[in-house]
Amino acid sequence: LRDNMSDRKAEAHTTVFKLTDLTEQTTDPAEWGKNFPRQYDSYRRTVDMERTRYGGSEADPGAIGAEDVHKTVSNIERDPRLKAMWNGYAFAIDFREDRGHAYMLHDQRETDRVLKKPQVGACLHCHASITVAYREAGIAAGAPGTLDEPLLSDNGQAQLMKGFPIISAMPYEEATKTVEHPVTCLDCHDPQSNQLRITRPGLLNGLIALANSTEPVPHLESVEKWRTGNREQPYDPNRLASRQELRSLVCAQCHVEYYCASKETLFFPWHNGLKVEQIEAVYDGHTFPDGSPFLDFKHKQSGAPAYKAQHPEFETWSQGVHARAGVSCADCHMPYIREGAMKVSDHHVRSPLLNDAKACQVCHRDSAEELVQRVHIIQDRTAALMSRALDAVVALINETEAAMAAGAADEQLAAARDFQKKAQWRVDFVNAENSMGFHAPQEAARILGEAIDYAQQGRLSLAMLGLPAAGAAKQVAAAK
Amino acid sequence: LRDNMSDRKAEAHTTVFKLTDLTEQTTDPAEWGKNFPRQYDSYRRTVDMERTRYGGSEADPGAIGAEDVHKTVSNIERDPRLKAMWNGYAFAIDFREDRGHAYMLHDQRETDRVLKKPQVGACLHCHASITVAYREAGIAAGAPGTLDEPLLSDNGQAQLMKGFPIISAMPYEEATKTVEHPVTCLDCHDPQSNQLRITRPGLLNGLIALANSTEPVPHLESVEKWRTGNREQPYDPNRLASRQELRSLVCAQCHVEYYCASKETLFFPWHNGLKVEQIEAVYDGHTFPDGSPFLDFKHKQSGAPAYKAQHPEFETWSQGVHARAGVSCADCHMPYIREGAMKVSDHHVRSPLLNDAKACQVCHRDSAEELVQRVHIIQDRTAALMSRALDAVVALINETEAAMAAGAADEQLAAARDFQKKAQWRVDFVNAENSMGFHAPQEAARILGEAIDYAQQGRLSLAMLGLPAAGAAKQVAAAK
Amino acid sequence: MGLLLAILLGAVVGLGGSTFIYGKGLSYFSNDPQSCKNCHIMNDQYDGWLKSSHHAVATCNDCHAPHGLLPKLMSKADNGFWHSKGFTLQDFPEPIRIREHNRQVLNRNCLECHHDLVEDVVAAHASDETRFDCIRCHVASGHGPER
Ligand code: HEC
Ligand code: HEC
Ligand code: HEC
Ligand code: HEC
Ligand code: HEC
Ligand code: HEC
Ligand code: HEC
Ligand code: HEC
Ligand code: HEC
Ligand code: HEC
Ligand code: HEC
Ligand code: HEC
Ligand code: HEC
Ligand code: HEC
Ligand SMILES: [Ca+2]
Ligand SMILES: [Ca+2]
Repeated sequence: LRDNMSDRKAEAHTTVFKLTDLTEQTTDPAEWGKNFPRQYDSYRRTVDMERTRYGGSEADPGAIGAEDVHKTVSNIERDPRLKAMWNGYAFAIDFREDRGHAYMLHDQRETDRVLKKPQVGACLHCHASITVAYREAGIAAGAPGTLDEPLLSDNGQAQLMKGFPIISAMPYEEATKTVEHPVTCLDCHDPQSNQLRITRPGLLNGLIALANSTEPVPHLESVEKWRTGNREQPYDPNRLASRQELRSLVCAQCHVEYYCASKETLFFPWHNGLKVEQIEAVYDGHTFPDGSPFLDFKHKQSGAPAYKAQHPEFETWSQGVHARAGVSCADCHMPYIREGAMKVSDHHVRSPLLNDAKACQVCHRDSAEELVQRVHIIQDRTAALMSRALDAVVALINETEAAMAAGAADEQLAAARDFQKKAQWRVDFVNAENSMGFHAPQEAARILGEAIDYAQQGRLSLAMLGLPAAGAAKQVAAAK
Repeated sequence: LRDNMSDRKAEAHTTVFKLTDLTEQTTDPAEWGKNFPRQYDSYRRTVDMERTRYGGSEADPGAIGAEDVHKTVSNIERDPRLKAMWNGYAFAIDFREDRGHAYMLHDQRETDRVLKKPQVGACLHCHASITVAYREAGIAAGAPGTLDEPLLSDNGQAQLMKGFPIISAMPYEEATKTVEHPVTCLDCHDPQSNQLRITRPGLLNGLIALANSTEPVPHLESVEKWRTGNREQPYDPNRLASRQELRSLVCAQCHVEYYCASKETLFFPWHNGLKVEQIEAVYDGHTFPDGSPFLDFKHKQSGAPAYKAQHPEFETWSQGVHARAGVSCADCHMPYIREGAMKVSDHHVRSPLLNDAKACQVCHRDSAEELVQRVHIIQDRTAALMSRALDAVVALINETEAAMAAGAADEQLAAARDFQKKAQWRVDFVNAENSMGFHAPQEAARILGEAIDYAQQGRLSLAMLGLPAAGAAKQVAAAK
Repeated sequence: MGLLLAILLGAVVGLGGSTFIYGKGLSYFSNDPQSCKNCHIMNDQYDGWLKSSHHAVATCNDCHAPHGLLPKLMSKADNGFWHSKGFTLQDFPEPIRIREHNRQVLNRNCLECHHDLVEDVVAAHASDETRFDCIRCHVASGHGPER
């Protein structure tokens, strides 16, 4: 047996053929593809579209966008309660099912959120291969060194961090001209060693804030370790994170809750930890540089201040048992696949259910049908609870509006509006998280339970006002 | 050393030494202990008391009961909201933390629920080794055959089923004289083959009802199989269940939701399935033999009809991922322990956390600390959500009472009372389930989310009444 | 050779004289899985191995013993000590768990056989192959789902 093995070993001792030299400026994935054809092939397949019960992606037959490419189905048309909840914010204009990485720049450029509202360059942090652009802007603004230096060198980092707020503050139309590709090899890999690396300022800053907090993060061992060691230098994943951590952190560059708009540079709100109420507390305590209290928008119908959650996949995964067990994003979304004589990471990043749950089966020795069933049970429960929560939030909004129509004063409505803010933040957090609860099933249900509680308490606070026209107001609401 | 080794080798071959003959009438576990000393030893250790964060058991230093044995701590004193929720029912008089099997008969005989309220013999179904008593009563009432025949023979079953309603209908004081031991070997084992078996009429009937329903039960394969086969004979676990199924079903003889009181013989409400709302639907549609609509009690403060849930461990486990993965109650609560060369089932049935999570480590490759942590995270989440739900239910009760005081008519209160029934049933279902959510974490959270929704809707329905004295009523409620 | 003898001797002493012989100690050094199964305590793993994907292609030692002769014997002497100590005193923690050192041995053995297949994925993180943990995902490969 052993002879046999060593024979085979002699037979095929292929390492990487370096056909082309990759540099810190090689944003074009086709160039990388010359050295790594297998990964490049699967990377390109992120253009595929196929739906699952709650995920994957689906073209909207009636919506044809730029370059004659179909848009995906609209989430706000499918569930008008979402539109009601975001009334007054750009998401009520256009919000669609997300799809593969190949589309990220295309979709951002053509969304009505960008076309119909002024947006800033910060949006590009997660929708383009942008490190070179950041560095160029940084150098132009006086950062030391040249573009040839490694991104992770001191000069490289200085350039990156200097350019980041500059590009972020530019109007979107201008900023988007500095980039060409959606996320590409350079954004996750070092061009020399090919090792995973973190290239995004948002995450680098976010992890510093998280590490400085006292919230336990057992799934991020290197953070825990840094906390008990010499804390002179701030936490840096590129120096400290293990390979296994990086297999999630590269995704956490983008799949996270963030604030980014004209009022302040992009940041990740992790100063208290990663749980929904810890993030809420950061926002509650935050003021914009101009001194005004932090908020995402004021609700058009009810006048409530509101926070909008966006794709907190990393935060949600952090609360689940998979994270605790050391299972990374890449384990499920980029599983190894066999390509001839080699095993490679599937760069066709997508729903694991579209791949017959193969990613799951190394750890779970169940049939694909059984695994999909388990996912569906979790997702169906989440969806039912979310629907309940949405009903309550929408009722609260309508009833606040009716109370306003009936002449209620702002002080009388303060409680209702505060409850709306809390409830809406929670239901939105689960809604924006794209696994329909799978990444942390019980946590998602807990959050929705709280959302329901707050929304109904808001309604109660209105009913207790005993407004003279409350009966009529109720009818207004019911008629909606 | 050498001796040791040959000992072990000999041991490995020992099977059972038959020291004494066990019959269908051997209720005394000490007799069984002669043949199975290891199992008997651990069985006797169920007298031990030790608490965990949410489970185990703890003596109440101030409450000394019969035979100078301390009672366990009172759940209704620890959380008076429970007392409020059950106002008007026996559980508001006395309800304590459960403890080991050794105490089951003792605790039932001395609870104030029995001492201060009239109860019936049906209670003994799950608190005593009672099959012999059932059979004797059956024979006396004309069932065929003798006590020597196997319980699972046709005659044995006829005797059992005939005697069961007779003893169940007897007053408790009388019925309890027919039994002597808490659950014992005979209740789970065949005295000849030692195989697991189901001896309880409640479960035999309950499984027939469940099998006749259309609810999928993937964790009970033999039920699924029976459904697609020849259905002439009703489902019978003693003929059809696999060994692994029996390792849970023996517990399902008792650790289930049931109805049992003077109005009707004990039954398990599984005609629609095992989920909380499926059981509720059975109760909603049920009428007592005397024609009155089914209910457990009428709430003393609010006048709402109410259902009381009791220990639905089996039903909850059925909704969890462990059940789907084929993990049985015995796997966690009676793990194999090595005794020399033998592996025996630990008959010291208790919280797995009291045994360093050893039961878990057979399947989970984590440290005991980590496993306990995972359990605590799940339980803490459940407890926080339950507290929220309890607050809402108690507020609803107080507000209904206040509305009554303010002169509200029954029709005006119908909605509030119905919401209370729904909410209370759900929060109670999770509360009565003894794992604080562990057996099915997301399901427990879902149920609590619904409980919150219904309770708050009930409060809303009251507030919308716009009662003249609503302000005063609110103060009454707040003062409580 | 002298070193080798010393190791063998160490193993014999470690295993404890006559126990070693009576317990079919010599077979401990063979590649026959039966020699592990001699201890009933290894029965679960043996049964699991029978059902595993590797049953036909790898024996206990292929996975659990270092693949050089000398390290192999040294490791066996060390493990032999622990095993017979555990077996004799019956004081080992259950369920039995692989120790960190042996886990690394195991991981290296996976790589030895499967080097060609996994070369690329391992290389992606420089030379730090001990951090490339095959068993994290393929825990069932040695002993099937049951372990
Ligand atoms: C244990 C496996 C597992 C892990 C670990 C995991 N995911 Fe997922 N993820 C899933 C499943 C299953 C879905 C649901 C797919 C569906 O509904 O089709 C999903 C859904 C998603 C989606 C939406 C996909 C779609 O088709 O629309 C995104 C985005 C996502 N995950 C990102 C992440 C990120 C980022 C991480 C790490 C922070 C992560 N996931 C960790 C299994 C996992
Ligand atoms: C540079 C930012 C960025 C990084 C890094 C990133 N993503 Fe994404 N990801 C996106 C964006 C943006 C989209 C949505 C694209 C669209 O809808 O046009 C997306 C979409 C997805 C989807 C949805 C696919 C579908 O069919 O709906 C999955 C799954 C996903 N990402 C997982 C991951 C995982 C896993 C990683 C890390 C290995 C990762 N992403 C890294 C930005 C990023
Ligand atoms: C911190 C990273 C990040 C930032 C900053 C970011 N996005 Fe995204 N964006 C994502 C990820 C991840 C997805 C895929 C997951 C999802 O759709 O929820 C996504 C999806 C999208 C999509 C496709 C789905 C949809 O929402 O219709 C659009 C369009 C989009 N983003 C536009 C924008 C715009 C406009 C901005 C700036 C206001 C922005 N993004 C800023 C990470 C980001
Ligand atoms: C969104 C992040 C991301 C992007 C973009 C990305 N990769 Fe990867 N890549 C990964 C992850 C995660 C791994 C696994 C690395 C590990 O386990 O150390 C990986 C591994 C690799 C490996 C090592 C062998 C293997 O398959 O595991 C190669 C080579 C590679 N990628 C090439 C590429 C190329 C070429 C591109 C662009 C076409 C690319 N990657 C884009 C995340 C990414
Ligand atoms: C690298 C290993 C690994 C991968 C890959 C993996 N899991 Fe898991 N999974 C685990 C571990 C570990 C647990 C925690 C329980 C345990 O220790 O077995 C778990 C738990 C679960 C649970 C129960 C916990 C919960 O959150 O409800 C489900 C369901 C599940 N996994 C489904 C999946 C699915 C579906 C996939 C693929 C999309 C997947 N897993 C991929 C290791 C993995
Ligand atoms: C996967 C492991 C597992 C399975 C399977 C399981 N349980 Fe449990 N059970 C637990 C844990 C963990 C607790 C919480 C113990 C604690 O809080 O100390 C618990 C708690 C309990 C309790 C309360 C114990 C106490 O100390 O008060 C009872 C009763 C119980 N389970 C019965 C059952 C029954 C009956 C079944 C099968 C229908 C079952 N369990 C299945 C793990 C399990
Ligand atoms: C004949 C009825 C009956 C059967 C069969 C039965 N139980 Fe119990 N069990 C009880 C009763 C009654 C109690 C509470 C005793 C008390 O508090 O006095 C109890 C208590 C327990 C406790 C709580 C112990 C503690 O320390 O709080 C656990 C755990 C438990 N049972 C698990 C099981 C498991 C697992 C099985 C099956 C292997 C099983 N039981 C079979 C009736 C039964
Ligand atoms: C279907 C089985 C079953 C029936 C019938 C049953 N019990 Fe129990 N009982 C249990 C189980 C299982 C426990 C342990 C779990 C728990 O306490 O929730 C228990 C616990 C108890 C306890 C200890 C904890 C406490 O509640 O204070 C008392 C006392 C008790 N039962 C009294 C009664 C009385 C009185 C009746 C009849 C009205 C009765 N039981 C009927 C199964 C049953
Ligand atoms: C509450 C149910 C219950 C009671 C009561 C009970 N057992 Fe068991 N017993 C079990 C279960 C479950 C098993 C595991 C059987 C299997 O896996 O097939 C078992 C297994 C056994 C075995 C087989 C060897 C082993 O340890 O797995 C023996 C012998 C045994 N029990 C003896 C007894 C004796 C003696 C008593 C009374 C002192 C008793 N049992 C009381 C549930 C019970
Ligand atoms: C006989 C095997 C077995 C035993 C014993 C067992 N588990 Fe599990 N556990 C599983 C399986 C299988 C899953 C489902 C995920 C998977 O496939 O790995 C799981 C999932 C889990 C999960 C995640 C799912 C959830 O419900 O949140 C936790 C936490 C967990 N187990 C803890 C425990 C604890 C604690 C114990 C002991 C009290 C225990 N398990 C005993 C096999 C087992
Ligand atoms: C294909 C490789 C392979 C073969 C062949 C193999 N094992 Fe293992 N063994 C493993 C793996 C993988 C583990 C689990 C290690 C872990 O989880 O960290 C393991 C673990 C063990 C353990 C420790 C128990 C545990 O779960 O940690 C023992 C004991 C063991 N093996 C004995 C044997 C015996 C005896 C044989 C021959 C009958 C054998 N092994 C054959 C791969 C193998
Ligand atoms: C003398 C009896 C005996 C023999 C022969 C035996 N084992 Fe063990 N083995 C044990 C005992 C006892 C333990 C538990 C010791 C401990 O955990 O400290 C054990 C533990 C192990 C472990 C896990 C603990 C560790 O040290 O990593 C592995 C792996 C293992 N054995 C493999 C093997 C292999 C491979 C063979 C055959 C080459 C073998 N054993 C032969 C008795 C034996
Ligand atoms: C003595 C050589 C040898 C050792 C050591 C070995 N393997 Fe294998 N393995 C093989 C052979 C031969 C096959 C089957 C033929 C093939 O496809 O290469 C195989 C097949 C596999 C497979 C595919 C079948 C399956 O189980 O899904 C996996 C995965 C695998 N090995 C993982 C491992 C891991 C992990 C280890 C270490 C714990 C390991 N192997 C140790 C020789 C070995
Ligand atoms: C993150 C999880 C993960 C890790 C770590 C991992 N593998 Fe795998 N491995 C997989 C998956 C998933 C497959 C299935 C690929 C497929 O079906 O296309 C696989 C397949 C294999 C196969 C079978 C290929 C075939 O189809 O014949 C072998 C052999 C193998 N792995 C060996 C290893 C070895 C050796 C290591 C450590 C160097 C390792 N694996 C580490 C996930 C992993
Ligand atoms: Ca999608
Ligand atoms: Ca208890």
